[in-house]
Amino acid sequence: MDPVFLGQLLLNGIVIGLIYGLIATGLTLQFGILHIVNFAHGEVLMVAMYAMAALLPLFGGDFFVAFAVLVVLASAVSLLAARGLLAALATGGDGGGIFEKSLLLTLGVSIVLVNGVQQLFTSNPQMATTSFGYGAFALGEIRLTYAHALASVVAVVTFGALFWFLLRTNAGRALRAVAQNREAALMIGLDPTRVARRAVAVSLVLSAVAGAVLVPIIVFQPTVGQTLLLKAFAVVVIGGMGNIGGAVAVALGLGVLESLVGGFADIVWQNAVAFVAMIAVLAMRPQGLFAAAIRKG
Amino acid sequence: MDSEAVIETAGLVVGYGGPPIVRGAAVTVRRGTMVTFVGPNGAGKSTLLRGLAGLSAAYAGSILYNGTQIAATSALERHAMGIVFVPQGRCNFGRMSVEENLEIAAHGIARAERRAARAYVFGLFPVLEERLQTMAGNLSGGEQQLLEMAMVLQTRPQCLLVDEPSLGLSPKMQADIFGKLGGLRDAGMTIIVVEQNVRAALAVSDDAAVLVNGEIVMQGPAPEVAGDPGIRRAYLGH
Amino acid sequence: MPPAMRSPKGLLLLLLAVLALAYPFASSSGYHLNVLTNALFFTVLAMSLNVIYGYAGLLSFAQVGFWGVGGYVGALTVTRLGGSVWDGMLAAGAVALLLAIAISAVSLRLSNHAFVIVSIAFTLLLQLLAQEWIDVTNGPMGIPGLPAPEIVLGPLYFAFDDRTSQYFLALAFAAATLAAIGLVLSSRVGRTLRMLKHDETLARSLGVRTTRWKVFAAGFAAVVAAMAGALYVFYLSIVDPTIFDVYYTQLMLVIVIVGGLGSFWPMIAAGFVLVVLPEVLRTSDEVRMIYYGVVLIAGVLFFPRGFAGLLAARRRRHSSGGRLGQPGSI
Amino acid sequence: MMKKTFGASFLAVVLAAGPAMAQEAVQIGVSAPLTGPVAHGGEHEMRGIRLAVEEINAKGGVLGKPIALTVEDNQCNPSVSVTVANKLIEDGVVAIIGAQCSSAVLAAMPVVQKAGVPLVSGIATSPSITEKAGIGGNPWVFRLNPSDRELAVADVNYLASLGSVKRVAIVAESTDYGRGGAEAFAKAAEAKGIEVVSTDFHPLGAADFTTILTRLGRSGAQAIALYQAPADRANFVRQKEALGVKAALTGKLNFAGEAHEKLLADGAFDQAVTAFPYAPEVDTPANKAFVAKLVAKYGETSQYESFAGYEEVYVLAAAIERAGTPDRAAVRAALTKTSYASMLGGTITFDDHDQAHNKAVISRVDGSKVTVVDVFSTN
Repeated sequence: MDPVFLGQLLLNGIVIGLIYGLIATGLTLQFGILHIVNFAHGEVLMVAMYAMAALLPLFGGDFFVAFAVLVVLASAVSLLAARGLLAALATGGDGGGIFEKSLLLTLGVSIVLVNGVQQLFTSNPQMATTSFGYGAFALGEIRLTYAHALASVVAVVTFGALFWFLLRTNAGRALRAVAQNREAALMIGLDPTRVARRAVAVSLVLSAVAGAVLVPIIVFQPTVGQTLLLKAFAVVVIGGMGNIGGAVAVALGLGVLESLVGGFADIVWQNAVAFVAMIAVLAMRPQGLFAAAIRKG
Repeated sequence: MDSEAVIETAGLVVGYGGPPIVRGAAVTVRRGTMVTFVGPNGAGKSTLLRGLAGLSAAYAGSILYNGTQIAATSALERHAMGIVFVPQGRCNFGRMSVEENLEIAAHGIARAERRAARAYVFGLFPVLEERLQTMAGNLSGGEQQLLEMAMVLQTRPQCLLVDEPSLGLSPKMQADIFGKLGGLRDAGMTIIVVEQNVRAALAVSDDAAVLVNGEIVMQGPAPEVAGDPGIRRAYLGH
Repeated sequence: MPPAMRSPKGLLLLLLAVLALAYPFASSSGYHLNVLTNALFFTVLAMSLNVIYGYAGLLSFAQVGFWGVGGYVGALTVTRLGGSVWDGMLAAGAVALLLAIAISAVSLRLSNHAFVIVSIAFTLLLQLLAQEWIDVTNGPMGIPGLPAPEIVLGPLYFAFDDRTSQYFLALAFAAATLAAIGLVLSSRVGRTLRMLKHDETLARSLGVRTTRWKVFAAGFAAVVAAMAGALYVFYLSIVDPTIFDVYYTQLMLVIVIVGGLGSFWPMIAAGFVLVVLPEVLRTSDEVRMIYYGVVLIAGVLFFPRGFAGLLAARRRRHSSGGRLGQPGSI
Repeated sequence: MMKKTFGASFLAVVLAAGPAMAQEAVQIGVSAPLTGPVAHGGEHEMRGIRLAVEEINAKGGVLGKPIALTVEDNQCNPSVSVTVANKLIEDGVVAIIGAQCSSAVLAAMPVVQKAGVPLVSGIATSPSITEKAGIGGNPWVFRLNPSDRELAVADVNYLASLGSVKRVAIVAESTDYGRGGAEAFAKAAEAKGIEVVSTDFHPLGAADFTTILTRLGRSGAQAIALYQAPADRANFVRQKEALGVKAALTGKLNFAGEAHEKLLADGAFDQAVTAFPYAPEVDTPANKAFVAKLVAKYGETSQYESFAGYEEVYVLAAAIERAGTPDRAAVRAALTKTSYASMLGGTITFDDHDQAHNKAVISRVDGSKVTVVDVFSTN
């Protein structure tokens, strides 16, 4: 086997896996803490991409400045959105609980966002140029574009910050606490709504960060979020609904596996990898997967 | 003994959104005493306890806490007032260490006072200090019960509500738990317990209330309740 | 539900039936017939979702999957196996039934949430299969040129190959299917399913084998959706992977929410209004989709019991002078 | 009681939606994907269509009446396409133009045949449209554009004439368009002795091509033939450039649209060769004028879809004028005798299968500069 080819495939897979991971950890947080599935999670990423594309020219194509501004904006908007979502989920209804309600509401939000953005910006493919253009590192014969490298660094730093937050801060511990045992959280006087709001806001920012780092890599349309969301959804299911570390590991594994499948077999099977794995896991280890869902439902 | 009522309910109707489960409960709990709710399965003991904690809904009636009406307050507000509820079963963060569990439970305590709070619960339950780095989920059932009590006791609650503390524990462990609860009561804490092991609970309780079918059918000093022939037949095995 | 055939309602029903039957003779508009035919199909499809979601309380994203499976099985039965359209519909129902039992039996053992997740994964996988299993499905190109349904009875021959006859065929199919659903749901079965949804613990304590009933609801809903899908592709004359489009899921959900979960007549009304209204308003499609999205959100938030809930509230006000607490008829 | 009012209002609503036939205008229907994954194509087609209609109406319309457009979105979805076709027919349109996606055209074909309404398509490329249309089939469907088979032959012939390309890889989207194009290219390449080293189909809307590119970079392919939707193609080309894969691009390319213009300016299309039904660079006075008008109106240069929309309207309008009546059958008959001077040069006429075999434009790129090498007829 050709080590350069293999190395390049592995590297590509890791980068893609890291980006899947950014989206999937957000979904996982929402499921783990609130037991909801957010169909509009991909649209958060999509809106962030459009925002990033609008911001870049304002700062002369300087990715870092635009990125910083985007993260600040996204945090503010996410807090508001999280508050709105939780308030909406808390309204009385007959639809069979918060889980079903979240699916229906976020599906509605997703439809409105995709079509609204299309109405505003048309569905023309958007391409944003950044200061680092098409440049790439050469590691021997293996190439890593600046854009991919940057996405990887941002993802790794984000994961680091996320884990630090979850493991070392009181707010992060509270998040894990509510995810692990809502009743115990109440027992010690943690406010689950406040914690949930924080979790949703963090997860939306994660998705926005994923969108921002994708801008220099891919050309996008209003539907860009939907394809990526399906992958992230598979990652969350395989990774054990609500397990952040699991989601990151599975995302990386999926990225690498897809890359290898694309490199050595037919490219159409790349998409099948996620779904076949999901079905296999559902068939073989569903109880492990749904541990969190069972507790609630 | 101070006979001032810490909790006093009147005409309390409690349920979980559906039909009422506890109807017209009038309970008085005096400061620094331990009260046990006894009754058959499904009588509404836990529901009443959760009603006091704010975890099930009060449809009607009043709950006075130190003379203040709290029937409309949330569980979190009651927690802040010092009414703390320990649910039955394993109610800790199983995938975190004992230390993390204690740390997170101390979230409401000022940083400067945390060390003292920690020392206080280690004094009560020395075994936890030895198990500080163990995952909570890997502790024995009894140790987990101790951990949960330690978690909530850090904040020195005024009123401790415990649902089935002896569930699934060895007799030795049960005795140990009731001993600790008795000690806390002796130190001035007001405690309400729902307990299947009626004999052990009544042995350390000051008062008891008997629920049947959502209504309180008997209430009084624990020895009196324990001495009632009907109760003896139904719960004490002779 | 059928609020019994008390005479005014029976009369109304008769009037509606006459209207439906006479419409093609009164209007020469094939376009209107097409819209009405679509409304018939989508109302049946939405009603199938209502069976599983509105009655049994299981939110399913698999209905569009069964609808698509029905389309493909129907088309393949005719093009590959030389069967008739009717054979195709039967095969579609049979395959959907087996699939529904398989996925619901596995997932419902775990939880209702697991069922929802599995239903999403199921539909995604089917769409992937339709797109990539080219040897069988002809991939994204689809299977065009499907024949019109026909009846051959000895020397008698009739083909449903124009819009009027196709409208009548769809009308017959919808009437039969909706009547069957209505009968099943107004029987003990419907009551059992509703009890399951409202209080599963109670149902179990009364000796109801809850999982078995949920699997039954899933199977029933799947068969209805698949047979509708099979007939629909012959009406279109083509099946391709877009039959799994999320658009159908959105439409179904909007109809079910607007009609009112677990309602019957209000849902049929919602099906017609929601299919016909956008055509009448002639809005741009982005705007129409936004409108569906907003209706979905508003429905979930503010009218969780849909038309049916509003009707019930109105009846209560009118009939009992503000007496509350009377259980609604939904 | 509620049901009665509902029934009555429903009926009223349906009746009110009756054909809004304006007696004073010639109604032409447009079926185009205005939402969904290829909506940008629909938008560009509409630009050409609207421009042509404005021009014709400014000169007095057809048959002395203005043309009125009824535009419906088919979402590139066959079932919606059927609904749209029925709707347009009931609106009383003389003919329908567009549909754009092959599967949308194929689904609409039986509908227009049954109703007897001409359908003029300028973009859909599936060869089965040729098989089904015209002699022995559906005489109501007319296609202006060359099929991918014809374009692929032209492209390969030119590649072969360069002599430098012996090994080619194909990358195509997994749709009727992509698969049809890939198959046609492979066949044409085989005939010219060019080796196809690999064929990759990817799902429409794929975001990441690094894996394919990594493999292609090591496959020894000297050129990569692309049959992809514009967004996917832009993604592919951008990532190819960033990964430094050295192979010329070919297949069905164009350089219109913001993303592609940026890529072209950045040199990402250097050495590309393509046969396409249209290029804004084609140096005929008619095309230059057309491009100028579009740029003036929309601030963007012409895309293939705009060109196709424009010529669809003109071909149809000429046929209506020749028929002397807005009668559908008469217009169909007039369409078969079409002889329209395309803005690319040459004359559009329909063959037995109602295919026009319009011109193919062969372009090559040097650095950032697109040169039209040849414009020739594909029949």
